[in-house]
Amino acid sequence: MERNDFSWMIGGAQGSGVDTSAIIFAKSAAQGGLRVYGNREYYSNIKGEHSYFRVRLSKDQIRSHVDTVDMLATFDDETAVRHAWEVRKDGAIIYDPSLGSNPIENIQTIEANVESRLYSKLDANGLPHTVDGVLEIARRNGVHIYAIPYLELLKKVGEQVGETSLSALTKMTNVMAVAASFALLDYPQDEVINAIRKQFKSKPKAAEMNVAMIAITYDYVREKYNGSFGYKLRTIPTTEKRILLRGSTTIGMAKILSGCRLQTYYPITPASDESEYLEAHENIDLEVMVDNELKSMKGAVTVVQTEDEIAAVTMAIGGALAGSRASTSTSGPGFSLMAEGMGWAGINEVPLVITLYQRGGPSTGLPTRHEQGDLRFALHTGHGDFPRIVLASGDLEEMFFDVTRSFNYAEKYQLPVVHIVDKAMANSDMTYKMFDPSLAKIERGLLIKGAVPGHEDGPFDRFKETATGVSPRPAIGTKGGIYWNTGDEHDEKGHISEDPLNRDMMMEKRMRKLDLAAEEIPLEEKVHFFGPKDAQITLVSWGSTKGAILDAMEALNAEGLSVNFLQIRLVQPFPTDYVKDVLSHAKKVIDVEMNYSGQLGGVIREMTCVPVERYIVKYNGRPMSSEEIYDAVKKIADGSAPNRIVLRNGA
Amino acid sequence: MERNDFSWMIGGAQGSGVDTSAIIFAKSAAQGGLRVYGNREYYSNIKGEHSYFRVRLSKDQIRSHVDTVDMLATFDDETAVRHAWEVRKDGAIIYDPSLGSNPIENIQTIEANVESRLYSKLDANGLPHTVDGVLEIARRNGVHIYAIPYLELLKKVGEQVGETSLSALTKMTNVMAVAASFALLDYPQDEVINAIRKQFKSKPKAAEMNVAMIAITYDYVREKYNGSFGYKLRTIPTTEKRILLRGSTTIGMAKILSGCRLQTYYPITPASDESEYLEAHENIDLEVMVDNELKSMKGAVTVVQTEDEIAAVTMAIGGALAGSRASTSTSGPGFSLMAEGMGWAGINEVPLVITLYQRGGPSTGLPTRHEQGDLRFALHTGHGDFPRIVLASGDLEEMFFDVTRSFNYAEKYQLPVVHIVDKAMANSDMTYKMFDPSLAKIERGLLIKGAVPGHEDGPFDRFKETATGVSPRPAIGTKGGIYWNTGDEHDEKGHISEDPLNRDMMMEKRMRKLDLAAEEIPLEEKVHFFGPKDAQITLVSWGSTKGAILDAMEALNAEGLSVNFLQIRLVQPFPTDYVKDVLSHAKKVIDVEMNYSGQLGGVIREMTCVPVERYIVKYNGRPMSSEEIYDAVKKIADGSAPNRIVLRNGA
Amino acid sequence: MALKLTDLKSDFHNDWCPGCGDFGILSAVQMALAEMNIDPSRMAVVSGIGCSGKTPHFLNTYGVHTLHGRSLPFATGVKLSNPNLEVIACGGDGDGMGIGAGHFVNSGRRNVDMAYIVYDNGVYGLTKGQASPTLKLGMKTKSLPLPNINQGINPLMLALAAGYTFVARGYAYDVRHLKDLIKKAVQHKGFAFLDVLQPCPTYNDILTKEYWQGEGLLDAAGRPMPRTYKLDITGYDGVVKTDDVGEMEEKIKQAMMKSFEFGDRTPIGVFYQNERIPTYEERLGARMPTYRDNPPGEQEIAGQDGRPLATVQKLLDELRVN
Amino acid sequence: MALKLTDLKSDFHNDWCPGCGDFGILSAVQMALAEMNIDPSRMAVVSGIGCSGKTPHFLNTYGVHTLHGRSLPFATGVKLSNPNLEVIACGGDGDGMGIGAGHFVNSGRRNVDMAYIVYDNGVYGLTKGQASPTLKLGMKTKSLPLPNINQGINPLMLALAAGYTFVARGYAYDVRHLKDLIKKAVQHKGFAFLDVLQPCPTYNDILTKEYWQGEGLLDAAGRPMPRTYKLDITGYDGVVKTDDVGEMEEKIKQAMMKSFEFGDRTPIGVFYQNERIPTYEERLGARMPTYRDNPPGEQEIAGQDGRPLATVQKLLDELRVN
Ligand SMILES: Cc1ncc(C[n+]2csc(CCOP(=O)(O)OP(=O)(O)O)c2C)c(N)n1
Ligand SMILES: Cc1ncc(C[n+]2csc(CCOP(=O)(O)OP(=O)(O)O)c2C)c(N)n1
Ligand code: SF4
Ligand code: SF4
Ligand SMILES: [Mg+2]
Ligand SMILES: [Mg+2]
Repeated sequence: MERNDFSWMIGGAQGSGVDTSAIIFAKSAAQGGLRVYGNREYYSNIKGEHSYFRVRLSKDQIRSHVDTVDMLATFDDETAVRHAWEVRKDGAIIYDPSLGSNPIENIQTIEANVESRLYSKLDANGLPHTVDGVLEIARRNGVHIYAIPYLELLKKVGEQVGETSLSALTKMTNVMAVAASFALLDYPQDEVINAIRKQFKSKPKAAEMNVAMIAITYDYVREKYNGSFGYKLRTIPTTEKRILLRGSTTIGMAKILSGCRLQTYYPITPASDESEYLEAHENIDLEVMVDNELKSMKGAVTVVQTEDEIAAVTMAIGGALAGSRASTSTSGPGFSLMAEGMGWAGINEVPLVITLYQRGGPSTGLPTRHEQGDLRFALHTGHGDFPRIVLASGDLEEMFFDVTRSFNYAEKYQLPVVHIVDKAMANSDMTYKMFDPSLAKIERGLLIKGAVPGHEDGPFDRFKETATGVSPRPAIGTKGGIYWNTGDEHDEKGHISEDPLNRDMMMEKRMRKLDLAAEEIPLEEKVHFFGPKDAQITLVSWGSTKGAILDAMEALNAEGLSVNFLQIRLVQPFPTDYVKDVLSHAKKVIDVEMNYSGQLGGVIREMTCVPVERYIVKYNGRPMSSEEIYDAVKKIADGSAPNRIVLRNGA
Repeated sequence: MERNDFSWMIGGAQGSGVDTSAIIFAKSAAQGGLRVYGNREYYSNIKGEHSYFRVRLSKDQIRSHVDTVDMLATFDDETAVRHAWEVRKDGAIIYDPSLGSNPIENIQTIEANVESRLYSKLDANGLPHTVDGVLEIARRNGVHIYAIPYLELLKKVGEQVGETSLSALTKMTNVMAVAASFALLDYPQDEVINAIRKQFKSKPKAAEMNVAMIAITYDYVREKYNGSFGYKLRTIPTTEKRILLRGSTTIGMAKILSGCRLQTYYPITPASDESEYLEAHENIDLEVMVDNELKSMKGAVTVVQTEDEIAAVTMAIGGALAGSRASTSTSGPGFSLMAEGMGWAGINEVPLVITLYQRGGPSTGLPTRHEQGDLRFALHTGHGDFPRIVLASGDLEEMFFDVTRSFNYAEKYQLPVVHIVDKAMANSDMTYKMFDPSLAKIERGLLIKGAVPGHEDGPFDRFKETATGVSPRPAIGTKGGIYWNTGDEHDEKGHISEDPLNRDMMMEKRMRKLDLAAEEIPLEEKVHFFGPKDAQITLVSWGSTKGAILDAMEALNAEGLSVNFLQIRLVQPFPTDYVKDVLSHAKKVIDVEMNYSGQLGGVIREMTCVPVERYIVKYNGRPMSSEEIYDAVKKIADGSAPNRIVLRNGA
Repeated sequence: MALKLTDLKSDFHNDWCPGCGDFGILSAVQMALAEMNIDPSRMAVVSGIGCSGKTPHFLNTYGVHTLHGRSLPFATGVKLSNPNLEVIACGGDGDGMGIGAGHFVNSGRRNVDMAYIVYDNGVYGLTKGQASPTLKLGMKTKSLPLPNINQGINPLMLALAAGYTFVARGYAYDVRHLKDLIKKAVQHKGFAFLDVLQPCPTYNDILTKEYWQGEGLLDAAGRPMPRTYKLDITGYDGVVKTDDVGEMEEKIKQAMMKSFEFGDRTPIGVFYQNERIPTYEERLGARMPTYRDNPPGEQEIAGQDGRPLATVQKLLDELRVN
Repeated sequence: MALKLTDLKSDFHNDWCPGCGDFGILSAVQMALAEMNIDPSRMAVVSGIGCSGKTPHFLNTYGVHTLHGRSLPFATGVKLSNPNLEVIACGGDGDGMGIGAGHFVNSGRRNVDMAYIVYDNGVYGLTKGQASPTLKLGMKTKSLPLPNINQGINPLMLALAAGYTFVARGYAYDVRHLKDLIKKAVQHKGFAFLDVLQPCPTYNDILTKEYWQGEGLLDAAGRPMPRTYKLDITGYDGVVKTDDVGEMEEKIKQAMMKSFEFGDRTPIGVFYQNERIPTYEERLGARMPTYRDNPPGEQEIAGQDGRPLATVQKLLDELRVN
């Protein structure tokens, strides 16, 4: 696969600043007008285990990572031995020469099976079980190896700025790896300095030390490796205002915008970042029209850390009953605990938004790794039949605007909405054109607050049968709106009823709302279709595979293998007619999913009876790269592969 | 629909002995060689709300109730006004004449909407809003109305046996309704007396009083209504040993037989009856071969009432790890709370049996009513992909023998098994030929107890990759078997591992076991096929609809409309090839289900892509009658009905 | 306009067993609410599942009959969404201290300004009489095939350990006294826990009305001596009056010791009360100045045509890279 | 053959943060188990989820790393299935008293013969330092953006209220003392609860090792005075010695009062112990004579060819109608 872009990786022990340095790298590039896509991999651990961050840059739109690394920046031994294999011919590895002779067996955090795989490769090449041994293989594969004597250079910085504390100096090691990378790429030093200054806005001393460090690193690299690395990185002037958005920030911000005023949560990776963002931004800015004038005011989002996810979901429901837009965010194990609460929201027609951050399952699974394995569960959470909406976002922009949609659906159709996102999106960063928040429109449906117009005292028919199934809904506290909620089947006032006729009426009323939703929700919110109408291959998928698929699709189409892509966003109510139409006319359908069983494929078969027979799946916890998809599609297209391809890339 | 059998109903306030009297009725008939099918309907209430019991009798095999009542035995006003409408022309109503003038509005337990429906019928007939008014309509419809002056007769009994306490006497009212019924049917008085004596084995005084009551009732009826009721009930001599089995007893007994030694539960209707049965029979009889001789010994089933269903499922898992056959029984809300635990059992390959008694959902729903609405949830409980087996029984005999199968599957394939039954089965009674428990065979798979043969000290590869996916499993406490469990992805020893290659191996190992199960489980355990191979109509269904479908099918075939029936028992792994073969060759497929959305239909479409387009569904909380199915099939067959028929019978 | 008792009664049919202690509690609740004259439409009664769980249906206020064991988080959600409402949670002992024990403990930590009434009958009524967490070890009610195999919990002690700022016990058939306790619990600033001894004549034949009213416990004159006595009459004072931590600890200790008394002399009344501890709403208010006056449930979130009132432009600007 | 410390160590890589108090607890567990010389294959260590939850992987015994908050019911299942095994449950404070609080309370009622060690660090370690249920109101650890909004639970008091028959506290860095406590807990007949003060240097910068060892609390000579002191040294005796209910209540009261002490003088040691209360297994044994000798997990259930050993013919015969 040809690449017109650049892929950089940095790694190190959890807690050693990998994330910060990658963000500085990404921002420096983005500042210069490059498009950025970054994502992070880490263990379920606090300190010490290996984590790494990939940043991909391009002048064009990119939306995913690639497996091949153009430049690997390391400052510890583990990163070098783990990732050297991923660097392409003509690529580069930056490393600390003082670690070269480190024996691999001394690296505690490498699993036994990974270690033995390394040894057999080294043995096959007759090389020692050391960092140098691994780098030697890379060198033989045509990779440039750049030694950066971090400590030496840092001491120089220390001399220059008058800092003698070694620990203060070594804190800069990771950013030095960034500086060395940019220096090798001949990227304007000013952009890096700029990014550093912004990053350390509140710590001017650290900023200045880093600035000095950058200069020294650039000098060293220029002197020692002058121009030896083939790839040059140039800024690209642009007038487009851009943001570098992180997945875990996205939804929190959108919830503020969308009017979410009660968020409950129980800590869980990777969902809780969102709640913590909300907590940190609990006092919010409002622009309210007073006497025809926009006035700035303050409001607040109440965020409650609960004792468990059962409390989180039921507390959010309570909040919704009392008139708040309320939601909770969680991941697999927490979501499993919410099954009963969701059913209660279903039978009581409560607008509830659950943001589900999928991660590797089942059970605790791979808590910090990626998977899209909860679709079927989200469609069928809880016993019995009740209506729900399941919406899946495919990238950060969709995530942002889908939040408003989720709350709107929840209130218009008075039901629980599961907004599905995933670890890959939560832990990725991407440049976007500045969002226009005014595109978000709030629709609260038949909510009544304050007082029921024209209603006398006495109970209110909250669950009144209507043609659409939706009935006016007073918030608790509304004058004239007294009614009851119960998890039991109930009559129009909400009182328990076991009468069979009432039961039928209520079941039908509730389920009917899904027909309404299916009818009202515009097609653009249900599906996205990309690529040529007639194509040799039709890819169908959902969620965060979108980016990698689009990137692969572009490459395939550019090569003449015509591919299109149907992204399913609304999984319940399912856009049956449209999907059936597209897929039954498609030449070759391939379902692409980040789970073992091809869950969406099953849903499509169930809803359309189109026999989806080809699958590209992945379940090793690492997101799909566009290269993997590209390769797999090609193999299926030319018939050289079975109908089910399992992708296995990723470290 | 022609009937060659007899349908009897008794009703009364919860707590007034409806159940006991119905059982006496059923046993009296069964003793005389009649086949019996009985089922009970009741409110989610302890005392006072209306409940009723239907008993159907026949000389032939019957497996379900019919809607039409041949004889309604009442001893309160509510039963008369609620059920008089269900009695067929030429049928009978027994009532207490002293209640005839009772105004309906005085009956507190009748819901407002039921009351207004009654009024409009009475008004249309120009009748008063009283019991008499309702009975008058019945009379006009050709129903025989038999007044039984309960109190008067009871006082006579009192005089005869020397009992003056009125409350002691009125305790017999319900059984007197039974006696009156049998007297009208001219059924041998001795059979009734016999049944009474057995019922009151431990209360000889009550028995004698009841015997006296029976004689007096028989005399009164003979004198007053001599031969006026057309239907006579005769005993049918049989040499077949028969039992009258109750659903809630069935599984408990089968668990004892199947070696279940730890049962955990949290009280819930209708599941907890089973656990209470087990508790009452905790000390069990064993027959152990000692020195080639069968010796009688004692064993025990430990039953633990837990603090909630999360504890129930996780405690059962703990028990299974330590070598017990362990299970938990629950219903919808409890099952919803077990989602997380089930995933843990899945990833740790723990043999766990969950007995799921479905009831009306969603949420608390209709807690004492029937539904089969949990199929989809049982197939997808818990986040992520993990293997499970889902087995659904169709009648009490299947329930009994499926218990052993469930434990065998759980241990052979080392995974959670959801054994699905439902309220209709739990609360039904049916005569069967005496079961042969020696048909049950226990298979424990690769369980190691005591010591790992030939294994030295040191950790054991509990999750060793194997061709089948199943690995030897030491119970905790086994010498040489030390290993770890974790909900995280793990290596062969059970230690946490985030390595992608290990992950793939483990996912594939686990999921592969389903292929093995699909291969090994005989077809007879997966499906049942009834009726002619080629038929105009193929019914497909699962669970307790079986009885009503078979009864309807027999009637339809007798009339010349050829119908066959595919009962799906094993829903996961799904018998795809067989079902696809049958359904794709069927002329007209109708999916029959006790839930709103036709859940099995969806599964069939998903697995086979056969477009199941016709549905007979019901979700009003009352089980399907064979008549309803009969009628609906006929309508679909002659094209006079839409593709989806909703059944709505039942009070 | 003062509320009448009938204003608080819904016309939903009550199907508790004849003689059930729940009737006493319901009356006391109705009387208390009427006397406090709280607008029924500004009030929510939130219950769990059980016989007791049906309570909201019998009251003419917003009623939320939730899930088994979950009344507290539901109620907390309602209250935090709109702290201007009066919220009362209620439910059974199984509901509250069995399946709901986790919420019971953790709600104590929060101190949301609500009241929680537990109908303590020693059994799981609605599922036909299994032992509840308050039933003592070895007790065999008529509904149990075997004596209770678990130790019983002391709800008052548990509440004190969990941090409730009002801990009291009432008796279902002493309706007037109970009514006063309910008023105190509702008016208490903070989370108030009220355990009510509730005879279940259908399943619990040990802790019956007769038992509490002194059956078999006769004074010299042969008259039955009630087994409950009122704390305040004995001069007991459970109220914390200063911010002194020492005083608080003293009062907690005193209440704990009192809570050991059970059986022939069972205290009813307020065991402990402390309004010196800020409520959760006050703590939220300290962080979010607009919380009280413009709470989540009452905030306007959209203007004309659905335009969001919240602006996130500043937050987006923070993410700008060029 | 006596066990060596190394016999109890697994070779699974330990990834706790440098300086984590968990290391102290792990060492103490290993030392205690080695000294008690329990066959590792007749032992199970059952944990919840959290940093602490990884413990079983580091021990060479059967290890069950369960779900967040569920260690107790899992452990109970193992133990009741085979009461001849030694079962130890362990986990974090969030695990045990947050999401697991319901099991915590109800396990106290059961009194199964196990030990439960809580790693009490005031934070949710593995999810990056959110406040745990034991963190006190208003504390702001470095991991928190705002001071803790909830009151902290007193684990010892909660355990006493729940009915634990052994209640103790240890300190992670006093490994020898902790080891002795663990031995006592394991050897206790009944359910033993052991709360361990566990510094989390990564997230909790308040209750640190330095804090417990007396930082800023100097004696006259300017030496730091440790903030923990050993109960037994003071002559405190928490052991119930008779079947007298009065003695039991006295000891519970004494322990509760002791449990108020926290901060500058924090007692460690055994607060309460009562072996007079029958264990759950004893209660089961009283009902089922074969329970102990032939427990669920060890019962044979099938003979040759899978023939069930249990016979239900008598039960079926009861259902005969003709
Ligand atoms: C999750 C769940 N499990 C079990 C039940 C069944 N259930 C209904 S009421 C009840 C117990 C009621 O006991 P308690 O809370 O003491 O209330 P009471 O009936 O005594 O007032 C149970 C277990 C349920 N509704 N939901
Ligand atoms: C149901 C569920 N919710 C949330 C989580 C995420 N989670 C993992 S560890 C943890 C908290 C750990 O805190 P604690 O129990 O105190 O243990 P520590 O890490 O401090 O030892 C949480 C919330 C989970 N694994 N499962
Ligand atoms: S079962 Fe007990 S608690 Fe329930 S209504 Fe009847 S008497 Fe009351
Ligand atoms: S986060 Fe805290 S508790 Fe967890 S390993 Fe690190 S120091 Fe220990
Ligand atoms: Mg109760
Ligand atoms: Mg902790």
